[in-house]
Amino acid sequence: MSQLLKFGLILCAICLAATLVLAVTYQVTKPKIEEQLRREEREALETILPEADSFTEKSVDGLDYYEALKGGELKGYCVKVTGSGYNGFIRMIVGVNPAGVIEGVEVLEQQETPGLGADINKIKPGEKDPWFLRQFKGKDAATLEVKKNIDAITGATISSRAVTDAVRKTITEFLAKVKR
Amino acid sequence: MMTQILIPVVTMAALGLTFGAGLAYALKIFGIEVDPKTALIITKLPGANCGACGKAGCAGFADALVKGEAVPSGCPVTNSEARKAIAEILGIEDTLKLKQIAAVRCSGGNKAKDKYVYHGIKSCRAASLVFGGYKACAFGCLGFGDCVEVCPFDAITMGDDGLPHVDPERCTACGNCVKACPKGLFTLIAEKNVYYVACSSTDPGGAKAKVCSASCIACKKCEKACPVSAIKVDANLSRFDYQKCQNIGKCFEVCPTKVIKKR
Amino acid sequence: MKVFGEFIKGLWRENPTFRIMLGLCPTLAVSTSVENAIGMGSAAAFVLVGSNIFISLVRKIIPDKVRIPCFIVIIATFVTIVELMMKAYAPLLSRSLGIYVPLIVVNCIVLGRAEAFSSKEPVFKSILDALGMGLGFTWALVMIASIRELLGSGSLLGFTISKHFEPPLFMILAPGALLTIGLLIGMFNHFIARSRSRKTDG
Amino acid sequence: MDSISAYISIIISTVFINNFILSRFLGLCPFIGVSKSTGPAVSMGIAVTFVTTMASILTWTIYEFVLIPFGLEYLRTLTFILVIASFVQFAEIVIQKKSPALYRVLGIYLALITTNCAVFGVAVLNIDMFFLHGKPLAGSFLKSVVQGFGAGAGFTLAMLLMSGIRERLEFAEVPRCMKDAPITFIVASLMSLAFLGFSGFKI
Repeated sequence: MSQLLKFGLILCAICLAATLVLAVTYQVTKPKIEEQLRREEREALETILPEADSFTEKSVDGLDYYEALKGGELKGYCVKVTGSGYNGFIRMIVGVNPAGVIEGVEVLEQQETPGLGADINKIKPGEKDPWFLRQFKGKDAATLEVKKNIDAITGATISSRAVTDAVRKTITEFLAKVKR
Repeated sequence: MMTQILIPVVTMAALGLTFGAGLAYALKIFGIEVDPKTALIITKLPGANCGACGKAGCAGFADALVKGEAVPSGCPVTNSEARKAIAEILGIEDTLKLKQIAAVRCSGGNKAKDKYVYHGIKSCRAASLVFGGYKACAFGCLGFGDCVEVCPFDAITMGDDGLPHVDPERCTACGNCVKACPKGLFTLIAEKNVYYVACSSTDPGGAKAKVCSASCIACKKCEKACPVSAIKVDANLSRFDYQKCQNIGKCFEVCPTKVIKKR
Repeated sequence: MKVFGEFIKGLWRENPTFRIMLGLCPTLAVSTSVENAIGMGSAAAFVLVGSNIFISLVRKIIPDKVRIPCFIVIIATFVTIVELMMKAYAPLLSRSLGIYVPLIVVNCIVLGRAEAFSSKEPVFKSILDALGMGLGFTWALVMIASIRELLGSGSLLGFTISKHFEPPLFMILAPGALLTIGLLIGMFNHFIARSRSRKTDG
Repeated sequence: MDSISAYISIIISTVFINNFILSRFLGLCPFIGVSKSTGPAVSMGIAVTFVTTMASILTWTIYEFVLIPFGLEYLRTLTFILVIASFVQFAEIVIQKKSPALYRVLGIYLALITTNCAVFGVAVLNIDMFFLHGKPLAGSFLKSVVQGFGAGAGFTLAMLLMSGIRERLEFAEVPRCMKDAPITFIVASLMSLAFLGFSGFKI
């Protein structure tokens, strides 16, 4: 019996000490991590709808979004969209004005293959924003289709299609819900 | 704040306890003894099971050491003290290479027919430039003794059967003969492997038999006879798998053209 | 001098990536840019040093049979610390290294050194060894990353060297990585062999 | 329940499209070390497949029923590696006793697997791909198990191909400094180039 106890206690003691250290580090870093996430999201909102000055967080049927207001008047919505890409989920924020035209798309997080899928975020030398996401601006959400009005990234059709389909589906669904 | 720390610590401690106790319990029921020498060596080995020695982890490498199939320096990760310690346990000095001896993979010589009469320079390298040598078998030994000259320990002597013979005592496996032979007939085989195939022609069996009476005609008798399937005919030539071969010698007895030689 | 040797060997003679060939998974996956390489190298070095210290401290009291789970828990603790720190203070790096940060825990170098070295050596020597290995791993990583980034995306540390040179994407992807490390190890063997033969002939 | 095609597509994608060794870069140390000849390579592959499948089951359940309820997702790395190490140690002891023959073929590789990136990699990937904001997607458990099995199968396939080639490599004329490991890397690079051909489509 003693060996049974000895092993159990040793492993238990080490796990106990380890988790103690980790729990403390987690408590210390948790606020910082959340702050980072909020900062990124805020930056994304500002780049999509620069003219709006305040964003109120809302959600309808599980779809959370921000209402962008300028001096109290509704300028548009920023919807959180998640597409399933090549290596995992792609988290985006899509700005759309009440008429259903896309104002802009920003990718918050993606795990796509560097050099291929990750190029959805690539900014060509000399330009300011990723060319792939710029295509979405000014287009009606319902008509977004790869090869029709969105040309895909060479060698990364899956990621391009994942972004386009996710934006089309979620935005049209969102607009229908908000209108009601 | 306190509960935020208490919950993870308690759950993880519980997990640790169950796994520790579980392992101990399993050990009690299923525990078996490992032979002491291997166990002793395993403690000296890094235990990283990284596979860099090609064996399956340190336990595999320790078994190979005890069986003499591997050398302490086969594990790149250990430092020199550990290697000396292992060498002591095994009772061998820490040789860098397992003792190997050269072997001639051809038993043609005078038994192989000639393609044409050759009056050129008496050296294998020169002869093999003229249409691959005067022997009808393109793989066969040309018998001009380049290997004999190049061997610094004169362990190779040219027999009257037109073939080089290697003296196991003198050969230090320096590899000069392997480089010198234009037909690539020499290979270095571990000393403990007693049998080897003295032919390297991959022509079809029938064609070989026409040009040389002592060639491997790929009859597969050796492959069928070997109890540990350590010999296999591949591309018309039987080849040894020295990891499996245990020097039983069935193949040696059964080979019709006596191409499998015993050292 | 001998103790200093422990540190030096990790950099050249027993370089983890080129000589012992451990820790290949992160080496190939993350060396697409020098910045990632430095990030991963330093994270791995931190984990290596931290876990080696604790393992050599605690090595006497752990019975042999339950040795691997205990060592791994210590290593995992340091990896999670690095993971949390990176998410909090270097979010960009943590996102580009992706799942390869938690993978340091199964990085063969860390457990390899823990088992081969620090579970048998006193604390001071195992710190030196860990530092040597960590630095060796980092400079190997940076070397591979600089080649791959230069050829694969025409830039170094993020600054595009030349705009019109159409970089072969192949170098950024998996085949390029394997090819680079293959050639580098070949070159490494050649240097080591030549320096060894010069020593014996000389 | 998802139709069978969803699971088949996962298997095909883990074995061919995202082969764990050649395109995801997980499990390279044994891939270079143990693929010298086909025998050990296949045994290693089988051992890895067995462990990745079991690991997927164990880690998914622990994540779902222990980590999420208590909100300990950040402890994921610690718990997963503890579970895998203990399971491998446990499996090794049981197999060693129950069937020494199987142990001689399979068991000695089990020790190698604790430090194998593929096993831990698949456990983490299961969570990343089949959990969204802490809630499992439809059929997430079965998908994880199938992905675990697919990862092992992909690993075995790559090991088999590599060991076949390396056995032929013994007879090839390779410059001395490129012998053994460097040439293996270059061969692996060509193989992964071939596997890139699969990366174009998604089923």
